[in-house]
Amino acid sequence: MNADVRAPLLSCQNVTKRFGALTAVDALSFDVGAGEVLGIGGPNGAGKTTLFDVMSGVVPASSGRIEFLGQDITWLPPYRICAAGLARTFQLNAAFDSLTTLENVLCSAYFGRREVTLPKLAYDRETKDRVDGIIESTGLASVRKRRADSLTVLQRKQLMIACALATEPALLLLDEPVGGLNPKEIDQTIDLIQRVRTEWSTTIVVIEHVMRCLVALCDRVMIMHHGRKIYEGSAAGVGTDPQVVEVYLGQWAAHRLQHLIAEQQTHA
Amino acid sequence: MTVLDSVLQILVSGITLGGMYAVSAIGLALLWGVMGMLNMAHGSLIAIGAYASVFAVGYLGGTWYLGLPAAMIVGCLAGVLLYFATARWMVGSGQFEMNIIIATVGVAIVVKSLLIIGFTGYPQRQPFALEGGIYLGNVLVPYQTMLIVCVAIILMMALSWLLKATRMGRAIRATAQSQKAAALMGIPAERIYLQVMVIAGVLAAISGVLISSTANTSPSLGEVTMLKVFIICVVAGLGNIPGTILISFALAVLEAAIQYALSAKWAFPLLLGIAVMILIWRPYGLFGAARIRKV
Amino acid sequence: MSARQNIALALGLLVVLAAIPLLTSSRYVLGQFILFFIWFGVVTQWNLVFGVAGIFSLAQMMIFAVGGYASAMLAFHLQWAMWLTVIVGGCAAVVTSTVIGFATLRLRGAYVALLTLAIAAAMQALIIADTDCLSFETGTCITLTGGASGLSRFGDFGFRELLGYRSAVLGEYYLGLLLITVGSAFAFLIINSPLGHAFRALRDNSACAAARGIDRIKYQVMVFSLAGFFSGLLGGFYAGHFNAIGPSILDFSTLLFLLTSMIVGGVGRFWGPLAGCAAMMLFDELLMGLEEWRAVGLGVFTVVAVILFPQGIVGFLESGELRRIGSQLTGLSAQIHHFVKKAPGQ
Amino acid sequence: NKNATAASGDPIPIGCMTGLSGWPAAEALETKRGFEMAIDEINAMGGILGRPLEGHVIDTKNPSAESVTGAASRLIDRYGVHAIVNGHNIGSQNAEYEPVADAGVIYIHTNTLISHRHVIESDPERYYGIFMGDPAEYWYGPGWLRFAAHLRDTGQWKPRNNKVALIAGSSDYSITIIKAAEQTAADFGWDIVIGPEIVKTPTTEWGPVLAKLREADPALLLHSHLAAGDIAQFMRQFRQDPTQTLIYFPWGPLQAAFREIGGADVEGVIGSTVMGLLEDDMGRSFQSAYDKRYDLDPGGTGAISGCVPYGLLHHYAVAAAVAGGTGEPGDYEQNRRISQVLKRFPFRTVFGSIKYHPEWQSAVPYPDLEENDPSLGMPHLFYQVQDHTQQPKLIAPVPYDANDFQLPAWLS
Amino acid sequence: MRDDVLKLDGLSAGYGKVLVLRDISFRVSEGSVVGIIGPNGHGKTTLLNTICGFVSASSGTIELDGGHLTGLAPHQVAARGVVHIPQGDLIFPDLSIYENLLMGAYLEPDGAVQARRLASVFAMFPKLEERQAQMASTLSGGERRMLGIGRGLMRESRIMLIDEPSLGLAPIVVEQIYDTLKELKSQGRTIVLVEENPSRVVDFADEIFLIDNGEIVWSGQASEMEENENILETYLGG
Ligand SMILES: Nc1ncnc2c1ncn2[C@@H]1O[C@H](COP(=O)(O)OP(=O)(O)OP(=O)(O)O)[C@@H](O)[C@H]1O
Ligand SMILES: Nc1ncnc2c1ncn2[C@@H]1O[C@H](COP(=O)(O)OP(=O)(O)OP(=O)(O)O)[C@@H](O)[C@H]1O
Ligand SMILES: [Mg+2]
Ligand SMILES: [Mg+2]
Repeated sequence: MNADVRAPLLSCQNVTKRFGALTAVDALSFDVGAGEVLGIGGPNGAGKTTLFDVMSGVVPASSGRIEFLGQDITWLPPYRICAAGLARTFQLNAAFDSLTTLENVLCSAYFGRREVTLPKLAYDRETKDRVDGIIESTGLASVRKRRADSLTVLQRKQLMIACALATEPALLLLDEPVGGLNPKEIDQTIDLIQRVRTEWSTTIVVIEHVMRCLVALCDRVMIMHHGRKIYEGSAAGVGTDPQVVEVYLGQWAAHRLQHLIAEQQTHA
Repeated sequence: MTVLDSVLQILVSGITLGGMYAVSAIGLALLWGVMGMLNMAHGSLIAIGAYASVFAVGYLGGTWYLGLPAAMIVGCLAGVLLYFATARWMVGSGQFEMNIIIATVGVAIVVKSLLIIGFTGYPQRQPFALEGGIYLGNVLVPYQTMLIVCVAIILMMALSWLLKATRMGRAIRATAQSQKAAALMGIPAERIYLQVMVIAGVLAAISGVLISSTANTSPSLGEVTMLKVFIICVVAGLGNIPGTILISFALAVLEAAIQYALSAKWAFPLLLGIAVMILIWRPYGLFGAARIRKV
Repeated sequence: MSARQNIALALGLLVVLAAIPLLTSSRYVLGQFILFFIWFGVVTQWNLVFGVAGIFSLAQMMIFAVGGYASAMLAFHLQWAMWLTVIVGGCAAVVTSTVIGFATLRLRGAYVALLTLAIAAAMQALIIADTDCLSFETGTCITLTGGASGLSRFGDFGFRELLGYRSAVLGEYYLGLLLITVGSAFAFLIINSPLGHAFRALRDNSACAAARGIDRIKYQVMVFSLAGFFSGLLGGFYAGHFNAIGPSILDFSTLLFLLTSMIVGGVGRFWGPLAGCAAMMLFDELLMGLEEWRAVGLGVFTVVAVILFPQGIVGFLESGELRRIGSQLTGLSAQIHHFVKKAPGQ
Repeated sequence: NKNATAASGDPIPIGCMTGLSGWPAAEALETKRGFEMAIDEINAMGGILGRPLEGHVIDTKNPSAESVTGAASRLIDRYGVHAIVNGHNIGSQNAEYEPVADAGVIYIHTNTLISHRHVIESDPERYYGIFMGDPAEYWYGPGWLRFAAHLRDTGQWKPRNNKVALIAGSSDYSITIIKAAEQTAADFGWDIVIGPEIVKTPTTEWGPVLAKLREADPALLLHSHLAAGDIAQFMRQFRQDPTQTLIYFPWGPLQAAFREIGGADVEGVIGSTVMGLLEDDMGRSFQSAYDKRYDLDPGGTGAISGCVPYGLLHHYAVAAAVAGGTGEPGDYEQNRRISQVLKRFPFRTVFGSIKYHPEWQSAVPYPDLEENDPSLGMPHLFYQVQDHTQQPKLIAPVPYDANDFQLPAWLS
Repeated sequence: MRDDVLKLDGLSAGYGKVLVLRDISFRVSEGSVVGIIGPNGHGKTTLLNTICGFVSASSGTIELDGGHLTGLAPHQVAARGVVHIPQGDLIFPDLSIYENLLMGAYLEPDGAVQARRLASVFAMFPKLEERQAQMASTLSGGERRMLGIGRGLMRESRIMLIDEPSLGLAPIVVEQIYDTLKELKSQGRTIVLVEENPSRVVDFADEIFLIDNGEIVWSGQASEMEENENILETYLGG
């Protein structure tokens, strides 16, 4: 597929978020096409998480417009955005700590898929089955009954992805899905995300500082700095952009990135 | 009686009440506003202070002004005891916030009953009292009121300074926010709680002595202003100490004005109504800032 | 515990409670059980808001009082039957509770506690100051709410006529038992339903819950409304049982007693209210002989209980202590079983 | 010798309910003492027809419908008491009448509530055994207006106008008193200019109320706030800029704390009680016996509360003896007989005469109910604080009035 | 032979009845850097938490400079000179960045020393200096991490325990942090480092312990690690 022919699933126009004097996201515009994977990178405090917060309605935008599936979602509350098909994970591995893994996913599946007017007194068979499938495929089967607060970092990350998937999103926003994992686990997670993309045909936006992950996953990468876009293009180009290298990657990482890309190309 | 006199009278009454609220709020503002520990035994500490003075002067026969140091010593001891009866066992446990409320409720019940058993339930005369005052027109401003107001303001300022500018103050705030992180910095959380509870005990005892000459030394002293003091702390915004004094006086003057203009029976409900409205309008109090927790 | 074990335990308890009047006819004992039913029922509903949804509401006794007052006032002024007024009381409590749910929407933690406490205190102050006479009957002034002296002698559930004065308490006992059974079953259903999970999710992490499709406003208001109904019903039951209601029902001391029960029992746990109310009432009863030292005893008990059981009694039992004893018991019973099976063979 | 008269035989259980561990603790202790003292005296005299009494005092915490009802049931079920005699349990709203009426035992209390009468009248058959040992709080209001009119009409006091101010605390008693005064003020020629103004209990800052009072400048003030400390503060603040007003508080001025806290500022104030220890030989000897028994300061206020169950229990014992013995729970017949005797025979004790109204089953007040014979009514005693270092002086009604009314210093 | 700063002997620890660490023994000598690696959730963080006193050992001993740490409260351990930069940051949310950093120097009463260290932290993370007055709770994930590390550097230590320093940080900052760590190492500081990225550890540590399932399954010099490719493969992958 070619990026140009895909209709934008999500389109951000001049999205701005200010915290007092600080402009965390500064008139940012970009599109995400259906089926693509967009990677976002950038220095700490560049506004990446804030961008996700604004897109998912967790914090209101200061100005700008976000369109999702043709609908203006800028001012919708987060639970409506979720029901509309936009789900996210959190950088700090948020989960419902006093619920078990299973309950976490069930709850997300029940409330997140569409707006619930009046909840029933029990989960329906269909939801339960769907949740079983998700738990199975995200690798959480062994900890179904464990309280979320006793899970390891990897399991919490898997749980967040499972919860997000349970809402059946058309667009999934992943905030540092592999931060704090070792190479083997990173590969597992990349694999999981790739499966999500193919099996659920979900469009994905992923924030990550681990270049290996961005390179392996993304069709397109956007680098932010001070709330603005300083680079947009292929993953391959990131390591050669002088500004990106200067403010974000540094020489060593840029070098490794080149190396990685070369390796990937030889594989392909 | 002229209109001016009435207005003056309302103001003086408001300031007297406000001073009483402010001075009662001091220890509470420290423990609750800053440490996040809702001390339901605060009223007991106030009563203990008042009775310590009554006991030292009235029963042991000291000179009247000895009541204050006596109360401070007893307040200090009460703080230590309160610590060992409650916080000592709870610091670091997950349910701290809730359990400390219940434990201090238990302590308050015990203290009140013991005071009743020891001193009967009838009110007594507080020997530590300044007589006389200054007439403004026909309205008397008692010296005691002036003393209370000054002490309230001075203590509040001192407390503010302690918390904002000293190492100990920072350690107190840090411990309140995360006992675990504080321990990592080498701060002994238990000792901080002990220190703070001793300070709160002494402050409460001082306020007990000051207010009991105008508000009756009885075992329920302190308890009766507690609800209003809670409301003041929250309307001001928890942890905002200068705000707490300001709101003490503002609400008290308002209360006096409603009593005069409408009828006493509306004063309390209206005051509560106003507090409710303020909270709905500003959920973190008038001078408080929202706490942000990232996910 | 699994849902099945919970249900089995609940049924067992229900049978025991239903059998109590067969064991004693003491009006005192039955009366204390009825009071226990009332407090336990109220705390169960409170626990939904306070423990399960994690909203620090102190309005519970006020909601209870609204139910009680609504039933008492209808019965007193309009001579409606208590059976009817209790239902209306429940509905009035739902409305009040819902309004409080809305009022506390933007608030957190201590701010919620204070707002709700202020509303309750205002209600009490307004009732006490209610002195406008609706009518003068036999030389006394009858006010809408009964004012400081409250309302009394407005009727009951008819058990006195049906069963005679002395057995009326039996009728009320079973009515109370019915109320708490239905109320607890309702709480159990809620806690274990999607709705209960939504409440807990909001408590654990409201931003995350919002991002998973849970509308905080809706569910916060909903938990208040749901908890309001049985609280109101119980308020009406209280009024009907004692044939009296007054502003002292809103006293801080009652509220604190129930709050303590909830926390001593184990906040947010299904069995917490039962364990807490039972422990507090039992202990209070045991201390009766201490006379003026009784309050001291109760205070000391409260302090010791939270120190020993920081997670509440139920939390303590669940934390393994009971399981250890339980496993010893099952081990023992297995041995006995083994022994018994072997015995006839020999 | 002593032993000859001492009671033997099966003890008769008698109950007493009082808030030992709650807010009424201070008075509750005196109630318990008076109750126990009466039991010991009665037993020393041979008990009731030779059977000794056995007292069971039970705590009602902060009295409320549930705690007092529970206490009554417990006394009946657990101890099988034949009678319950105590002081007041305010806040129970008469809910405890039900278990008592079911058991049919005698219950004498001083809840001092006008609603007692309505309960009894609603079903005299059922509530035959329940008596209120003092006149209702209601009588404070009209009683004071009558007394003030008496002072005016006899020229002992010359009011500057016919304006009266009514102020109440936020308690049941206080409000009933003020409402009663509001209804009867006009009958005695008074014109209400303030109130009824209801002030939260406790209140110690009286500025706004005083500002109103000073503006209206009434000749008479009825202030039914009951807390001694609060009203002492009122007097202190009033005296800073007094108006020409005769001031009355029910009951509060009789407490030592009122004079201790108010000092000289309270001199001239009038107080009253619808039930109080008399300053006659009978009263004085009780006072000294009581003080001695419990090792109290002579002349203290303890005996004022302690005398209540003391006198009432003596009355019961006499009545039960006349009726031929006590009745256990369920013995309706015997208890009905005792009830008849209680109503039939007035009893003179340390606080005057207990004469139960045949329909209301509460003590008849004298002279408020236009009862002119002091032996047939419980005196509504008026006191004036004339010297703050001494007990207030009894100034009315005849024949108990040992002292004269003095014009307060602030009334020129 | 240099002195041992930290000595663990037969250490076992866990949560409730679940043992997470089993019979761990090792020594850290003065001035050395020890790297701890292993799969996720197998007890690395628990190990550091046990040393600093958050988790109590169920058996075994921990010694620092020959004195016992076992059974001490976390603040006592800190007072002996153990600086722990934990995985979950544990910052003070309602203190400003500046105040958070000062808290790091709580045990360092000397104002001049404090100021010097503050300056060096600010030099390392200019962003923290820019935002001194910002409430810690509003920081981005990476900024929190910087604050956590900066706070750990505010005090002199006998031993530093660092749990995943590079988590959530931009590559250029990670670079900088390792430069700083190298500098600390060259100053002779003793460091125990938990890191998910094995190549970093191999670069930097003197000695490496591989923890799997709560036990040390391999230990050796960093250089041996590189040779032993299959260990990396088995436990950590590429
Ligand atoms: N508070 C807790 N209660 C119960 N179990 C816990 C708790 N904290 C951690 N665990 C469990 O202890 C085990 C070890 O966790 P630990 O955090 O030490 O692993 P780690 O090696 O540091 O992994 P990570 O890469 O996730 O940081 C995990 O299985 C985890 O589930
Ligand atoms: N509530 C707030 N108030 C003030 N400043 C804020 C607030 N929330 C975020 N910021 C600031 O906004 C900037 C952007 O934060 P954001 O979390 O989006 O960064 P990020 O790009 O995700 O960084 P990282 O890679 O470290 O996660 C940061 O500098 C942060 O300090
Ligand atoms: Mg981020
Ligand atoms: Mg870890």
